[in-house]
Amino acid sequence: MDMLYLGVAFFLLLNLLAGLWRVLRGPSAADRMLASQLFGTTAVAILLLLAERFATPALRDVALLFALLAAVTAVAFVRRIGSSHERQ
Amino acid sequence: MEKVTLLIMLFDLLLGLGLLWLAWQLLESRNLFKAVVLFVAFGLLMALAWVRLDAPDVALAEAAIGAGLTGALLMAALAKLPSRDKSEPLADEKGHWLLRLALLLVAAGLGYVVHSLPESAPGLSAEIANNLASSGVNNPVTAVLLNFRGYDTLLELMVLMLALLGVWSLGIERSTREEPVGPVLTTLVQFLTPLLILVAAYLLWAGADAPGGAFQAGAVLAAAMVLLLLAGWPLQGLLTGVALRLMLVAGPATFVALAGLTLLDAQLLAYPPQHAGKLILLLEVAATLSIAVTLAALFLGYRPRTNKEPG
Amino acid sequence: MSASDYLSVALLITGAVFFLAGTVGLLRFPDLYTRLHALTKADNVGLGLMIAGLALQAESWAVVGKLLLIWGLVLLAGAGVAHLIASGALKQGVRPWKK
Amino acid sequence: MNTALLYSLVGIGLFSLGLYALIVHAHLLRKILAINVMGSGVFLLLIALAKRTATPLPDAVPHAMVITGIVVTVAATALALTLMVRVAMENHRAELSDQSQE
Amino acid sequence: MVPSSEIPWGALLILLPLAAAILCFVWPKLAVVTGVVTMLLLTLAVGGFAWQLQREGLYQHAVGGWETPLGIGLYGDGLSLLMLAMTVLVGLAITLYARSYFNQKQARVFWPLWLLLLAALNALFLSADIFNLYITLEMVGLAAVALVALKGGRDALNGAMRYLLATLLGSLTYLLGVALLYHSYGTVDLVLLAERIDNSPVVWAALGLMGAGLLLKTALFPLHFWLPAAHASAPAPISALLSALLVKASFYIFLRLWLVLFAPLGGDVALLLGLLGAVAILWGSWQALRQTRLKLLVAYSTVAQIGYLFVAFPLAAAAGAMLWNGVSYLMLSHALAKAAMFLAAGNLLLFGGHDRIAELDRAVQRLPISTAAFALAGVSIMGVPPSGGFIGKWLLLEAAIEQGYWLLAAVMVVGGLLASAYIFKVVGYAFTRSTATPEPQSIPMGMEWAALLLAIASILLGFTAPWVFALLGIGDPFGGGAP
Repeated sequence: MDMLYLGVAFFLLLNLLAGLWRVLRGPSAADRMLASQLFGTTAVAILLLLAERFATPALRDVALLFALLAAVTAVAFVRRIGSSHERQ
Repeated sequence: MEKVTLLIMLFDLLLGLGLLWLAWQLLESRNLFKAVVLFVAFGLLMALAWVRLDAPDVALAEAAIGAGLTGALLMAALAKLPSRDKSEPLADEKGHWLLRLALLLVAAGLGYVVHSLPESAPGLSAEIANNLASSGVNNPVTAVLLNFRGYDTLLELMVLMLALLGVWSLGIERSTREEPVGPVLTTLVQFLTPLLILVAAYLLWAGADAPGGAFQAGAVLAAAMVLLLLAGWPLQGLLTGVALRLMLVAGPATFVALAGLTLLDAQLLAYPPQHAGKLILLLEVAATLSIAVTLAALFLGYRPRTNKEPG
Repeated sequence: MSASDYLSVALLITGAVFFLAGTVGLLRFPDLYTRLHALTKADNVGLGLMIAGLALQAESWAVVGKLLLIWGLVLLAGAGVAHLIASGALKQGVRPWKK
Repeated sequence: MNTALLYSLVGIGLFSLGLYALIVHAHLLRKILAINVMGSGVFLLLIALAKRTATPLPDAVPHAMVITGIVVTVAATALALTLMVRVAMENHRAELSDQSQE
Repeated sequence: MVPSSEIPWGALLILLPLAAAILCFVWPKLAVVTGVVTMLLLTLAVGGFAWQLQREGLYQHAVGGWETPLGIGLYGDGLSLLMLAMTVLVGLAITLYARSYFNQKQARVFWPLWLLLLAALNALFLSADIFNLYITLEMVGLAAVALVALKGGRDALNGAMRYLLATLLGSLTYLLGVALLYHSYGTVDLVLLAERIDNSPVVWAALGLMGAGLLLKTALFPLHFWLPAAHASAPAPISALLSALLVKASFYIFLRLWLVLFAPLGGDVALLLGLLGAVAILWGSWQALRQTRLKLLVAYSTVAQIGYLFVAFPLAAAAGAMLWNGVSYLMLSHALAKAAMFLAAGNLLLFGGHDRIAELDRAVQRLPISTAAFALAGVSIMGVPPSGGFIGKWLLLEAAIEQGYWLLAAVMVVGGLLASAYIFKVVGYAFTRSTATPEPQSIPMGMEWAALLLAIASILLGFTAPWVFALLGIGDPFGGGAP
């Protein structure tokens, strides 16, 4: 099981870094924001896997915070920036 | 067993390289909004790094501040910049090879220094373990923050207050035209806010024995307030004048009062061991409140007017 | 390994595949709205499967509860945020993709 | 290569990258981000080297220092961002201006 | 009644302004009263602290009852006392000045900031913990930034932003050095570090990083780029405290670290610092002479005077404690004189509505007290006897000549001549009638006397040297052993 937790966590990290391409590429601000939401979910999954593998329950609290707070940045984006300034 | 070690190492390597690459991309990106989004992602990876380094307390702080507040702060600031500023060419970098070389040498030198450190060093872990029992809490990080090095924390709360005073000294209230709040946002906020408050309380309470504590709780609570402000709740109208200022100073004032009281016993910030646990809890509750309100007020970016002041 | 272990393995791996699908969708789909669709589906289901797999291994019901809470949060916050981003983008004039 | 060394090298890398960007770029938001990246580098070094204890539990003192540092950094960042917005309003761009205007 | 020898003056020096800052933050109406009363109490506390030091020697206090390395140690000796006294003297004048200077709206931000800054400075001068020093540095830096920006205006905002970036960069670089030292010696306490330190690459790296960070904050040439804009664009009392106190705070930490940790390994580094100091003297003085605006002239003069402090480093190995006495004296007299100059310049600026040197227009008749303050302070800056500046510079010059550092000696002499030139330039214009005669503003008496009293104090320092040197010796800060 150890191997599996780590393997899946590693795979998810790769996944996350690949998703960065969308942030770099855009084209719209909404696209970038959306991609960063995916990172949040992926990070939650990685944290939960590591919590199980290293028997560190505190990591579930970190995951909980990510799940709760990802919305704050997104709401700040929607309310303050929108996607107006870089339509292509 | 071998394979597991290898996999962990690969994970660390990927995370480390990812951090460096992300830092480079965010610092060198033409588009400032992109830079901000990448910075939020950078904070996420930093939290994973703290986890890998067995620093769950730091990971919680990074998650609370990095994922919630910093992103919101940066976006709000970006929105206030003149529009032609948001995407513009980078500086001409042809002449910087000398600087690059110099920094490369500095980095290499520092790398060599770190490499030369002994592989194993206890730091102060033995001293902490020996004194943890009389500190009043079981979480060593909380013990350091609020007891062994509580004086640092006292001054650090003052740093927060200073930053807020700085913002208020600049402050002009700008009337921003905000779009009306839709039902989805209202529902989302109504759903998240009580949960955030609950989680903050949980982190505060857990901090004595497990990772968590005043900073993390304060940051989560601040995130709740920021969310409410973003959703158009007139918090800045509700909290003005003395009430607001009292909340802002609750933490520093409790700390200073406690410092004064302990000084009567001739030892600055020395808690009687039998009361240490309760005193630390008191300090943490007050500090959580102050940290939360200060961070939210920093996000607001100006001093809320009292009713008496003319517009 | 017990039967529940095998089930966990299957759930975790399937979950990972869904995450992969989400990333592929994010990178390959032609416009914001299809990407949004791919993403919300994939990461919610992917995370759900993983949480199911982890819940089977959990040492206590409290942990299961926390895991489910996290999943519920991601689902709800994710859906809300996706809606806000999409409606914001529509209002700002990001056009849906047409053939 | 062990974990502590790996992450402390990454920390040094982040510090240097941030320093480079801070010097080279004129836009204030980039400078502020650069300072934050530098800070992360310093914190990473502090925490990574705290892992070198013989026991599984790392040294908690640097952890407390970094939490303090993170709060100090977010406070300074908030102040810097507000100041940046004010400077941008005065200069009509978010860059420092050299000419003094009475 | 507690006997006064048992009153914990050291801790009070930190707690008192903190409590006062909180009080006037919550009730802005009490701000001015709180500020003035606190300043007087602080003066009393420094007196008490001096008396205590004299009776009992070294001040050491384990905060929280936790001995180092686990806890934080407060530490006070003659050098700390000198810095505290300097803060209080300049602080009194600035408090007197600020009472009339700020309007009501500015005052509600100024007083809490000022009191927090005082607390931070006192905490800094009493700390022997290099991480704790990092936090005090951040406090000092953020307070200063907020104060520079307090009055708004384009120059001030630009100056504040530049200062903020410089100060954050400086603190982070310093902190990286702290991290390296902690992880190789297992403590952040200066006394323990002094015992454990050896000649290793880590120490060199820490010297480089902490040194660079602190020198940036001290604005030693060529890291002075942020100083003139910030110091010249701030409101007058803020300019005064920036030049008088803040650059000294980071210099103080640098000096401490040097004495305790780095001096044994840094012969070449000392020479480098001396050379940078020499260039700073020439460059700063020359720039000051070229300025057409009074406050910029004074700011560049600070760049030059900082140079003198660093010229001492290569001389110290052979000259010993007496030379450091001279440097400390120079710090003190520069603090008083420069604060007086900035306050006087602020008065002239307020009076005429501008600070163009060529249009000072008979200031000597129309604003005699402030002009006299400027000229008297100038005497100390030039280093002419019997001023305080003379004592410090004479000790330096003597050491340079004795040890055959002719170049440094020559630079100091030239620096003195250039200083005379830029001071006389200002005084000369103050006697001249110029064409533009704007409607003068009246200057409150408190603001004029604040400047003059400081200037007189900087002259009187010329007569108190033996007494001050005796106090400085408490705890043997320059002995070369433990701090």
